[in-house]
Amino acid sequence: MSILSVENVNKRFGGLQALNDVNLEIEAGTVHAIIGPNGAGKSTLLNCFVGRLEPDTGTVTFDGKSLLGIKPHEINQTGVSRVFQTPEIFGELTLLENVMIPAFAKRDGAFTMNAWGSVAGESDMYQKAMDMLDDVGLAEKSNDIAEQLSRGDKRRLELAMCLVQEPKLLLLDEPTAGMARADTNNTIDLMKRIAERGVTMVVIEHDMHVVFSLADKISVLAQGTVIAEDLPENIKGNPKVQEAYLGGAHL
Amino acid sequence: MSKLHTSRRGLLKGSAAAGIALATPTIFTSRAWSAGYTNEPTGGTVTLGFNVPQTGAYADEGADELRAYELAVEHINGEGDGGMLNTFSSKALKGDGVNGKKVVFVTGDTQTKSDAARASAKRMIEKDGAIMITGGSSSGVAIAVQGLCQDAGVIFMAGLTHSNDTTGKDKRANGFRHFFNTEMSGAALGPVLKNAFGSERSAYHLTADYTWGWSQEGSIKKYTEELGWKTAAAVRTPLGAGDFSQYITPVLNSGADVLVLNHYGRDMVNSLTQAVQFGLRDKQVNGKDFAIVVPLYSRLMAQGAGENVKGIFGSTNWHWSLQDEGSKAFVKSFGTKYGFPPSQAAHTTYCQALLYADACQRAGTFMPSGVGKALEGFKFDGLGNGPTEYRADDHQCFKDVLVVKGKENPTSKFDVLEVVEVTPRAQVEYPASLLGGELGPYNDGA
Amino acid sequence: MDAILLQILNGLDKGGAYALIALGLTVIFGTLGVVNFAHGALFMLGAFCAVAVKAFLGFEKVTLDPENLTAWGTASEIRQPYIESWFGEFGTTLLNYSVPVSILITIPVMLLIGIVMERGLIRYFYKRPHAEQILVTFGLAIVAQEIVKSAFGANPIPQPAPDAARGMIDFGVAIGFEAGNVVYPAWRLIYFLFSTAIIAAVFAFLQFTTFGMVVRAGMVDRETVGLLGIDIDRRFTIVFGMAAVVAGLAGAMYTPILSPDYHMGMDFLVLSFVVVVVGGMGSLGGAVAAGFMLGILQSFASMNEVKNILPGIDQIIIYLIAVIILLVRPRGLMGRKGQMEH
Amino acid sequence: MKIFEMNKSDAILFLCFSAAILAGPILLTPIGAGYPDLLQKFAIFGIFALGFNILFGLTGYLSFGHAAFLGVGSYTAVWTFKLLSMNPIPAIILATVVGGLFAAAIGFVSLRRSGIYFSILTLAFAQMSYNLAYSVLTPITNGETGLQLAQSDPRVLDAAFGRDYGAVLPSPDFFGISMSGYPGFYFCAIMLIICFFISMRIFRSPFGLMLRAVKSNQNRMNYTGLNTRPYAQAAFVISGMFAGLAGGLMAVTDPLAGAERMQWTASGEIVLMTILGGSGTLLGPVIGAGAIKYFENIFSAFNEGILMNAFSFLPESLQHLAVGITSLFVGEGWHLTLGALFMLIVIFLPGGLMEGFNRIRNRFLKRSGDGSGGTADTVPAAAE
Repeated sequence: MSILSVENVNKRFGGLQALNDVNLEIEAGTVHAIIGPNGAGKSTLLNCFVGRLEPDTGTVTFDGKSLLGIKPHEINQTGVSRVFQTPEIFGELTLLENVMIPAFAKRDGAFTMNAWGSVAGESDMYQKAMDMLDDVGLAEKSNDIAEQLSRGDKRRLELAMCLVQEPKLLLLDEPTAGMARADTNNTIDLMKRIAERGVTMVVIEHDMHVVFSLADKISVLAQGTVIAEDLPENIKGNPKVQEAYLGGAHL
Repeated sequence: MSKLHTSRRGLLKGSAAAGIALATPTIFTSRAWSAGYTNEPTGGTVTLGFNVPQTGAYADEGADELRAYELAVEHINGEGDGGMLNTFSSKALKGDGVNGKKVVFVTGDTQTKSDAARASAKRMIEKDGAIMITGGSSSGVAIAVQGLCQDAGVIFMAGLTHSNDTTGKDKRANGFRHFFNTEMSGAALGPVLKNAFGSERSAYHLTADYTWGWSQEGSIKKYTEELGWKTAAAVRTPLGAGDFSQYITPVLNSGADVLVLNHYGRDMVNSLTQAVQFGLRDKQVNGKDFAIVVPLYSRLMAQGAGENVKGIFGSTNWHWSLQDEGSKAFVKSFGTKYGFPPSQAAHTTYCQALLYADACQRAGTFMPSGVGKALEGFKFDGLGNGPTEYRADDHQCFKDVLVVKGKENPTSKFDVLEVVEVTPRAQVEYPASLLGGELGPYNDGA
Repeated sequence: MDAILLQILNGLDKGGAYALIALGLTVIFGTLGVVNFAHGALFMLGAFCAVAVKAFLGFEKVTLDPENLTAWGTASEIRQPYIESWFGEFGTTLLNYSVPVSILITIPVMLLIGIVMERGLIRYFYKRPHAEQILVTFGLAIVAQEIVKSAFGANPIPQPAPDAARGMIDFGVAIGFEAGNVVYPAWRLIYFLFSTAIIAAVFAFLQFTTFGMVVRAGMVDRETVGLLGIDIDRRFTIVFGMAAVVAGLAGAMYTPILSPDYHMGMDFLVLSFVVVVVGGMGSLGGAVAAGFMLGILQSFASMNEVKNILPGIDQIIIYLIAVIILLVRPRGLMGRKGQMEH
Repeated sequence: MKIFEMNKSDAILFLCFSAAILAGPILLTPIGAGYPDLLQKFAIFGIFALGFNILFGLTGYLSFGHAAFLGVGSYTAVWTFKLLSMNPIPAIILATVVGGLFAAAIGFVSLRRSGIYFSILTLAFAQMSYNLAYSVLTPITNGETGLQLAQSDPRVLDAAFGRDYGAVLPSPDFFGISMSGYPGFYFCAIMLIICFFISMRIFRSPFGLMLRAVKSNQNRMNYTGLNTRPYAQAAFVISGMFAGLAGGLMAVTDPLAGAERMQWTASGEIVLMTILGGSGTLLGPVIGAGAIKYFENIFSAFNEGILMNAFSFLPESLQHLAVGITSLFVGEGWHLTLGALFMLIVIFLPGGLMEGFNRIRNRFLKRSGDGSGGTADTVPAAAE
């Protein structure tokens, strides 16, 4: 069953056709990778899923509901979480607070005037956040200020912030970019564990090692068009894909 | 430099008690709870509160007021040359303080804001034990502080405040004003304007858009229209507009031949400067010379407008070039101490301090109701304005009003105005009921 | 029609002052990312440069005349400016032209003030939160104000235009009006021309010089320009100095229109911020356009015909326009996305 | 975990705060501030600053128009006295409500923009309010003179309960206790303590956490399923209510409401108070408010006479020198001190006075701990 379906999506920026009639079906419970050369339109596509951009034409349907014309926070509340290319975290707050905020958002909705309660008194939220931090290996830093983390740790924190919401669909924009190899492997392990819980994931990634260790299915985007969509083992041999990359990638 | 050129020795003596008061736990000294009235002086001194603008647009005027107060305190305490005490018709004060107590003072900054002025006055009353508050350079502040003094049960001797409301709509029993008001300005200016410009005139008013401006505009309109003038237009301008060109250009082709600037302070300096810049002083309309009138003049502000005041008519409470004995004595003693002549603000505040001290002495008490009774209907002379009366009905002084004109050939930078006419008191008097308001009873406080 | 034309002239005049102050303010925003609450004070300091020049030129030789006594009994003083006794006629002329002459002094003095301010204080605040920039520059503005007050007093100081520029120019005749209908003070026309000349000079400088090019690039992306190995900091110091000069010149030349006092900077501060924001943060063209637009609208709103319909409109017009523009155009007339939004 | 310990330390903080406020008249007397009016101002501006801090300190939205809400609160309170009753309770309730409503309207429009654009919008609204209150709205505000009580006011509720004030001008009283002087201070002090408690609860609540998230990263908030606008709007309204209450209390202790209370300089003052004390900290804004009011009222009152007295221990020539220098900074020069103070604080203590206290405390704790401390970073935090 497909959980996210993208039909005939077009997006132009002035003279540039960023997305050209894109069609995509993401099956529930799978890891779907989107690859393609720089400027292929991968991030633009992702932005269309979360309300950051509105396609010119076409539909994006998640779990039977259209994602178009509604605000980013409403999209998130339907169960879509996103990890950004450069981590978007609450820099001035502690790690624990960073993870508790999405936990509250999941429980209390987009706006709740809970001005009289006490964060400290929310022991189940606290437990949930701590468990999540433990999951990503940041538990002992829970009282540190997020800004002071290394780039890799920030990424893990952002992942924890998304996962604590138990999303139905997790969008990841180059989750291992700029990471050391060991870190990358840790992240792959983590994502595998997430996948085992049945979370659907869409991953944009340049690192083919990551792609092939994780993806159940791969779509290749070039110049705004899906040029191939197949199982990982078949993608490598696809001549269109090879042409698109022109040997530029480590296939 | 606009700094106080005070003899520090004298000041040291003058406010020694205030210094001590600052260090004493005020919870024990701020109010004499057992006393019959607020801040009844119990020791050898009596504290007066001088509340003047020290920051903001009127800071120079405030500084001049403070100089006058210091001079008055010296004279009351028997130091210096005695100034107008020598010419004052009442001889109750002997130069040994008031009621046997030496006068000391505290100072504060009104910032020309009602809230700040009240806070400052409250400090003087609650903390420093001031028995009387005096000073100020605008009507809003005067009315605000007057209301406060009424509530607290101390006497308020208004400083420079020209609005009718101070002793009209908003008058209070505990408040007294020596300065004149817009009604008197209008009554005094009317005949002079008629003599100078004839009765076939059309006036265009630019009016500062707040209570004093409206009050001024109303009075001038009333008295000029009685003389046959027409009012072409009356335009309200925002306080502190800075550039008034957008209000002045419509005057050019309006057909009016008189421009009345109901502005004070910086507004007056700017609007007058700019009106002259637009050629209004030299203009001819309907075959007549265009005229500009500034109903309330102040020498300090006239200095700010420089050459632009030449030939411009207005009224003022007092001017240092007056040749009566009182004025001469005051100018001499002020000029000797500070090196330049006093402003009208300095004169009115000096008079107020003297009048208060004299009333206390005559009443034999500092109790507001007692002092007030001594001031009510009090007739005096020798303070520079000729025979004067503190009217009992509204606590307003009635005296001659000066109509002045910007001097064509000033001999010094202080010599910018010349007295055109001294309008006799009878001509500016009006019934107290005209302006409404209720004095109410005196409040002696605790 | 002539009334409207006159109001446009009034507006252009006012707008010239607004635009000159806003120009410097917006350049400082754009290049340094600093919210400079001391910019009004720079305008005021410029005005007092003119006051100081006049005071300096008019430095008087004081002789006592014991024949004539003052009212308080001391010998009266006869004052004659040294410059007149030394240079005679030329001295008188120089004194008469003190305001335009003061430009020569204002430029180096304001440049120095600007550079000292930037090197000594502002540069430590480039990356600090805007609130802290506001606090420190506001503090500086108060200090500058108080220093001026203690030197020159609180009263406005008359600062006449040269005699030659004191008259009116019959402006209307040239464009087909009857004589005497559209006359305008010469000095105000000079001020308008002066402000457009300065604006043109600033634009030309930024547009056609390498220095200007680097600064403009720095306004767009400071870090990249820094990475190119260009010493952007030194250039920004000079930019700050130039902004100070522009504000100072605006102040100095404005003194015949508005008698300067120590507090005048604060009055212009709020207004110039509104102008900058309406124009769009960091946009030079926007600041100039907004300055003239607000000046003209303010003049129109002050006309009796308008005030009769909407009483008090002239008191709020600037703010009302600011609100409307910001609601319609989120970043002002010509603002770029991301500038000063967080 | 640290986060759980806060309850206890908060309780201690709250009790200390309350005790310090209630003991204000005794504690502040040695520095010359122990008289009712200034104490009232401390409490009132403390409330104002606490409210402003909820908006600015937590969400980072810098409003330059908060004085408008203070002014509206004052006008509402005086009108309540005039029309309903001289009891302060209806006055402060209505002042709070109207302040909140006014803030809701202005916030609704202004919060459509952020950063400096938001600041200018709030400034514009406040300046419009001020200009109109000063001139055109004089029938409601009594313009420059300020709205005052009159003996002839209707006071419907008082009349209904048969209270007659006779020929004297009434003043606000709390069931017979006059609201001027020390009783007025204690009334304000209790309000301040209540507001401090509310502010503390908000700081520690999930709502407060969300507000801090608004300041930190609105983008992330949106993609986390949180709607930032209502949070900012709620903070804006709450701070407007605090401001309205403060304005109401100003009218309670001194029944006069003037337009200048709404001027941009007054809005600027509250910004300065908050930053000076330490924005985003619980206690800082109250301390900042106290510091500025202290300067305004005490430093401006020094004249040369007092200074001569203070330096009388010096030999005469030195005494004159000392007085000459000091007098530049006090009396008519008090603004200079204030300006210099702003600069010094922000240069050397970017976190405001609270940061100063914390540094002293940390240094002290370190010293007593291992004796090796004292390396606290006291140089100006250069940006590079």
